[in-house]
Amino acid sequence: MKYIDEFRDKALARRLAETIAAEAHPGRDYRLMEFCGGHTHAIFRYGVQHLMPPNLRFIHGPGCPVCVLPMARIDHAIALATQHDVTLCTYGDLMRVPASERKSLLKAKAEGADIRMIYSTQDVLRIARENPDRQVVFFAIGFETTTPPTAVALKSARAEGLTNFSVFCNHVLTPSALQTILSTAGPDGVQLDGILGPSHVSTLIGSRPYRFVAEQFGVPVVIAGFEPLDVMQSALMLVRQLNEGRCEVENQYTRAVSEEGNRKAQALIDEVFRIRPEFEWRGLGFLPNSALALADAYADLDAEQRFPVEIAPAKEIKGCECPAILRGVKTPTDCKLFGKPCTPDNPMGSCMVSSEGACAAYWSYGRFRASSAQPQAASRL
Amino acid sequence: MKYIDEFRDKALARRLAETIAAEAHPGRDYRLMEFCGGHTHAIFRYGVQHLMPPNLRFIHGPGCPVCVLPMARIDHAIALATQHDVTLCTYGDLMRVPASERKSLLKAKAEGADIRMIYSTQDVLRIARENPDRQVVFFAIGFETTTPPTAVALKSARAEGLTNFSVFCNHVLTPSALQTILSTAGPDGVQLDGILGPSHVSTLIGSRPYRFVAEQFGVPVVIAGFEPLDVMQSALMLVRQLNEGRCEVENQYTRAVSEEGNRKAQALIDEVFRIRPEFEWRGLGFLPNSALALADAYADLDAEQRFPVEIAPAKEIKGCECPAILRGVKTPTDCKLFGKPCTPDNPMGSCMVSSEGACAAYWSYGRFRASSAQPQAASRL
Amino acid sequence: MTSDRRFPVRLDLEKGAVDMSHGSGGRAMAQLIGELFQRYLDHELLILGNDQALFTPPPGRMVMSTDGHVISPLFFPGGDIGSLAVHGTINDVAMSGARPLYLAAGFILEEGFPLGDLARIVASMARAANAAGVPVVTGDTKVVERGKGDGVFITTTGIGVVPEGILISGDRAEPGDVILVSGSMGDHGVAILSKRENLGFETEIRSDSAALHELVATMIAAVPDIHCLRDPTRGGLATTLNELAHQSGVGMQIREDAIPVRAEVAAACELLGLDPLYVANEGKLVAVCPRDQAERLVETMHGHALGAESAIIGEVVEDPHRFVQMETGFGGSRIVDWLAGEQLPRIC
Amino acid sequence: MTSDRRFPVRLDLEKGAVDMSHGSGGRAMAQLIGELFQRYLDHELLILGNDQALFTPPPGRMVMSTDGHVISPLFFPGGDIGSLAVHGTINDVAMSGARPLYLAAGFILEEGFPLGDLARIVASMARAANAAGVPVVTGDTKVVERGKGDGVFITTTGIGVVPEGILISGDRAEPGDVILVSGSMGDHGVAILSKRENLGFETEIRSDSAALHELVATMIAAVPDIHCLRDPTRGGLATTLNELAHQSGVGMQIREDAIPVRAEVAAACELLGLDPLYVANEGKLVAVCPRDQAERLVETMHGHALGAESAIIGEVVEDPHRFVQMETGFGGSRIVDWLAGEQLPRIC
Amino acid sequence: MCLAIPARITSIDVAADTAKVALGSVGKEISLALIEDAAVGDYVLIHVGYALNKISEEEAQRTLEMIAEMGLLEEEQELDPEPTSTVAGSGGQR
Amino acid sequence: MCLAIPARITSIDVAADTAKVALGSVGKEISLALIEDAAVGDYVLIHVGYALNKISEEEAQRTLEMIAEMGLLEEEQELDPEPTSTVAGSGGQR
Ligand code: SF4
Ligand code: SF4
Ligand SMILES: [Mg+2]
Ligand SMILES: [Mg+2]
Ligand SMILES: [Mg+2]
Ligand SMILES: [Mg+2]
Ligand SMILES: [Mg+2]
Ligand SMILES: [Mg+2]
Ligand SMILES: [Mg+2]
Ligand SMILES: [Mg+2]
Ligand SMILES: [Mg+2]
Ligand SMILES: [Mg+2]
Repeated sequence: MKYIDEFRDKALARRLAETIAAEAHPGRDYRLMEFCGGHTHAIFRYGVQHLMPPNLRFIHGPGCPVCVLPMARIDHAIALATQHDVTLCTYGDLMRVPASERKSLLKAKAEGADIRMIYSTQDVLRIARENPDRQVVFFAIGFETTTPPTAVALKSARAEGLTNFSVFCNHVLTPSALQTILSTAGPDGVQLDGILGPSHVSTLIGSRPYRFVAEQFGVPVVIAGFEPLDVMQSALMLVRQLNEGRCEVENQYTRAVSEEGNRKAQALIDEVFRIRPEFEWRGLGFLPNSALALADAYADLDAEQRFPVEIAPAKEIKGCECPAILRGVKTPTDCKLFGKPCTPDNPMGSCMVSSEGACAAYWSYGRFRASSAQPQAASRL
Repeated sequence: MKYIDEFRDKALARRLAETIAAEAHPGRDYRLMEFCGGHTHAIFRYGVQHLMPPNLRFIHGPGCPVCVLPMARIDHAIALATQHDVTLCTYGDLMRVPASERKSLLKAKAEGADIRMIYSTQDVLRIARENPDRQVVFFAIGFETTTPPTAVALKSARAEGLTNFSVFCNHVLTPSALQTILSTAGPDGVQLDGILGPSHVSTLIGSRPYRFVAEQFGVPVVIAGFEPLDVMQSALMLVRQLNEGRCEVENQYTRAVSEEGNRKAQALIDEVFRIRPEFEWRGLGFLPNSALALADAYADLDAEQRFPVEIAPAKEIKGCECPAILRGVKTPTDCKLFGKPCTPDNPMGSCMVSSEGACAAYWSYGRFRASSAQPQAASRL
Repeated sequence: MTSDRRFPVRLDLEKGAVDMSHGSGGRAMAQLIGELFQRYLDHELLILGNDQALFTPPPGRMVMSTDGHVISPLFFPGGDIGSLAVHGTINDVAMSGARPLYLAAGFILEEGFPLGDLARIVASMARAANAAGVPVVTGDTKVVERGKGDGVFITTTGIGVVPEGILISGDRAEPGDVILVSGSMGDHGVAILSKRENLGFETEIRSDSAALHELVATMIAAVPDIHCLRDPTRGGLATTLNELAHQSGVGMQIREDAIPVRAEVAAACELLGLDPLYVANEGKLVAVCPRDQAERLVETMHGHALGAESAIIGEVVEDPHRFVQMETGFGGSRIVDWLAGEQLPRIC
Repeated sequence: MTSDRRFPVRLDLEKGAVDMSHGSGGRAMAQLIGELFQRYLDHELLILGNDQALFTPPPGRMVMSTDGHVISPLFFPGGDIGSLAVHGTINDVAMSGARPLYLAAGFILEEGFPLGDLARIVASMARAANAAGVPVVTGDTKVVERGKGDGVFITTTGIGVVPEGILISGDRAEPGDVILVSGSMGDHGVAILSKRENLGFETEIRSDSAALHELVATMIAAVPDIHCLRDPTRGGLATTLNELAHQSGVGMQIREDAIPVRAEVAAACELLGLDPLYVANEGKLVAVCPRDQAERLVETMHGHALGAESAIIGEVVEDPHRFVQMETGFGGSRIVDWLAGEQLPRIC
Repeated sequence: MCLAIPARITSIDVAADTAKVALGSVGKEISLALIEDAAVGDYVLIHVGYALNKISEEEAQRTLEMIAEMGLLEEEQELDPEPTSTVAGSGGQR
Repeated sequence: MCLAIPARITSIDVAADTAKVALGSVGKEISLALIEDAAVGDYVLIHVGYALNKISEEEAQRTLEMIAEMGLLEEEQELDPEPTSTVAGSGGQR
């Protein structure tokens, strides 16, 4: 697969690893936060961390839209499906995210709610067209990457005059989260030396919005692709910035990210959405200007307005450290629930659900490192 | 079971049979029409015919509400269920009655129509209450016996303000059918010497309405219960009337039938229904004043008005002799389709469906008499 | 069941429900098998966790039989789908004269089905299998989306060994043979109907669901030359007799008076317009044997709890039409045909 | 099939549909069996019409296995539910090293299902069974109301005989043993996903559905001391390896580079965010054998059409955690865990 | 037509206008909306879940006696056969 | 976050604003509503059924070369390492 296989080359990886090991100064730490869950996933799936020298550590950031969705929003979605008997459509990623009372969309579906997994907003429109006597609600989540497809669906629904389609909007904005992370960094917050910047978010918003990171907070940024060689090259670029005392926004992912991003998609977002004054992020709290709601011209397609629900305050799981993990100040093994009872089969927090969640990645791919008995190597094969 | 077992006594039957054989004059025919399918069923199920002398023959009448329902009404009911996506409720007896194009309610259900078998009109009300967002239509059939329960349901629905309940009314009136049979009797129609009058219909309407049969047409009537001894006793009563030259309306079924019938139920029918100017009966054609529709005060609960349908003219099966059988002028074995291809598993006409239908009764219980090879008797046991 | 480190949180048998992950093949399914199925069905072959069971049967002829169980309601007076799935297949195996050895069980679960109900069903299955001495040694679990199943379907398959010298088959009925039933007809079907919401009648009748293999073993010990055995399940006695008549190319002549039917069953059938001869049984058998063995056979059957009400109900006759005919209790005579369509309650 | 006087009107295989009467036990069911099932599944034991099949197996150890098949769509590139139901159970029998002898088939049909589609499925089943030389000798048919099933479910049960000296079981993997697969991973699951309406991608990939018993026979002839065999179906290779590791109390170490995965499968998985190691196979097996037999085994497998792409993918190691670990193609190392939840397409 | 079965009223719910009836040992709840003056112990004809009518014990007895008499061949008979009622006669109940 | 895959456009339906793309031999229909000037042969990033962006062949090549260079340990290197682009620089496309 072009643009994929080349960036997973084992020989290049080994050599990049050697360079990084050679260039990283043994006397200092390189604490690099990968903002995106996509990077987290790549780091674990390909075993990137253990190709790094011990003083270069990846810190997992809040860039997984599933992980940062607060429990109250899942509760809200379940209430939509059960209190209004709508057809609730959502991406597969959300099905197992824990809601209050050990509920989830999967369990609500098992109990009879009409919840459908879709792959594209086009599917939601199709379902709405095929079921004119049912109200179809799209449970929209995602960062800037996933927002434009929702905008397209809203515009199509308006153009077609679909009266049974609406959107429960949970789109969030990357820069706001970055801002929060950085403004709480320091002795009491996360300690970081550099940031791997978002990959596909940046294809949409471009590289420019990250300037404040370098300029305001003095933290170097490298916008990094999601393939493992992209991650390694970006890490090396950060090592070099740090070694050289530079603090810039560099773009490793030039094959897809430009300075200005995708203007057409940006215009679409501006047309269909408005910025919410504030929105809750799991772990980060209520952040100002950090999420989108439907623009006034589309307010009639807003499921939150069309279907008022009654929900009790969300009941967070006691002991779940997702908030601290999402801020980068704790790691999954700091959580007493990790592995017992919290596992991907019985997730207690959102970080254990998404394959981009730090806890899930840690459990599925990295758990053996935490186990005392390291099995013998497979070198004989 | 009290009032049942006593009337199925084998010893009494044998002695009654001997009396009938003794009293029936060998020189003449006793052609007795049992109006009701209930009698037909009893005659076949208990083997009454072969306890009779050869010159006493039962002629099966049109008194099976399933059998006389014209195909167009089944087509109409299927159209209600498929063109308006209503929940159509009906008694189990109707499920397999052939409609046009080899359809039936059972097949329409298999193809996805929401058709439910109910046991009582109370079930229909319950379904309507439990499914407020679905329109629930009761496909009502039956003679005077089955009509009052429909009336009760209509009154309850009105009192409760159930807006999703309506009735597709097919209730028919016994005297009208009797009138038609008798007015076409004679050389070109059915030849009959006496009539076994309806059993449970008469519990409702009483014995009085049959006077015209004796007075106008000179045919003796005995209102007869449905147990086999009832049938035999009534046959003997008719033999005696005929032998004595009497022509009266006698009541054998005095334990349940009075002269005036059930006045409360009659009043209910008067309140809720009106007489249709004419209605089609399978085999008998369009008969004036022969059926009921909803009274004007209940017109809003009339499914025929609430859900207009488009249906093609009914396509009767070529060769099916149900019409002639229902008029009493042919017997099932006169039909070329009997047994091949028409069987209870693949009924071509309504008389092959209901266990009260002459063809079904003949097939299920009497077929072996038509077969050449009579198996040896079981007397050795 | 010891605590398994793979499953840090136990299945919630009180409030939990089946979801799609229980059929995924992954850890959730392994947990369902470990904490629910194997908890009750604890035969070592099943616990071993292979996809098949290995055993050494006695040498000789074997039989295999399979039956899907799709009953509604799942719990009924006298049993549930679990015990029924055990009895139903043991009986089909036993109707060849075989001694049943092992059962396989395939579950198809509907998303949302309560785990507690599933546990009750599997526990009942285990009790029935233990009581019969025929263990469930291998199984399978699938989960279908809500609206694509009906709670639980259980397909069981049984194997058994036929004693030497026994040859029982539906095609062996001969004119002159005698027809017996092992007890009253229609109990199971009426018990089920009594629990259908809209029929809602009350009766003491319980399903006769029972494993008949021990009765059969007693019968063939006494009368090795039994010609046919069959359990009159769906379609009832009438349909089973027609099947045998068809297979053997013979007619049958039975007497209504001789057929045991409980008063409650007769009453319920009157109420619903059903004929008890067409109502299902799950713990009864029909036997056909040579005339000169019939008395001995019925006496043997009377000696067994499950055959205490056994009766001779008729005989096999020659008939090219293969009709089953009956002398009615009223003294008339009629055909007892195959069940046509479904046996539905009727109003006329 | 000769014309049967019981059924004056033939089943309409063009326009007809299953209705409730086809499951009644009565004449309509007898007709469905006679004119559809027995038309294709024409083994004498099935045609005989008993509720069980009678046969004389060779003496020795036997295995029994059962599997419910609930696939959607029913027809897919490379097979259908009918052929799958034959292959799936033959394979579970064969994974013990057994020679499969006979199959039983239990059908659960949804009211309204087209008879023509049912005939296609049964015909395909018959072809698969004939090709494999493993006949369906007994069966059962149930009909459930519309909305309580999903077209057709087929539960098949197989029995087989294990050759002397063979002992293959999931608990026999030992540290030092070598792990093999018989071909590319994920073909079946991707072929199924490609037909799901809303995923709608186009691929040439066909299900690998196939009966593996002949490959197994060849393998055990060459290497009688195979320790484990298992077909990596639901949950894929990853879950199967975890099952074996758990059963045997060992760890496993595999190499991603060594695992055969077709380019199209890899591409489809990238597109949907799936991992091919968790995607189902229906014509592949995993084998575990002693190190000194591994080369001989893989060469033998290469000589069989269904094993032409066989590969050694890793080895069994000691590990109290029973982890399956993998050296990634990128040079890193990670756990390959049990499948958690369902394998769902994802966007992130 | 019109399957209807005699059953005995075992209890009455006046408010709901329903009754429990027994047919042998089988119980069922039915509606009394179509009849009046029903009392526990009465036998009623049940049709599609409704009581249609009460059954007269005396008339049933009379009918059975009549049948028994009729079954005696003429030479055995002592009484003249007589119809159980005629429309013009005094038979019939309620 | 945001699983997105590079795929090649094999055909375009201008009226529907959709394209068929190929990822190896796997084909899929996607929406072009979010991009402009797409042409057959272009590689686009696919996310939830939409093309997000075009992929620059030259930039990809440059990145790979850079990685290869970076992988040469300092003593092997001939060129000075250089970031592939900076925001201030001339890198980036579209
Ligand atoms: S291990 Fe589970 S409970 Fe602990 S932080 Fe992670 S998701 Fe939350
Ligand atoms: S046998 Fe069939 S076709 Fe002929 S009259 Fe009777 S119902 Fe009609
Ligand atoms: Mg069976
Ligand atoms: Mg059975
Ligand atoms: Mg299985
Ligand atoms: Mg259901
Ligand atoms: Mg059986
Ligand atoms: Mg299996
Ligand atoms: Mg299998
Ligand atoms: Mg069966
Ligand atoms: Mg369905
Ligand atoms: Mg298997």
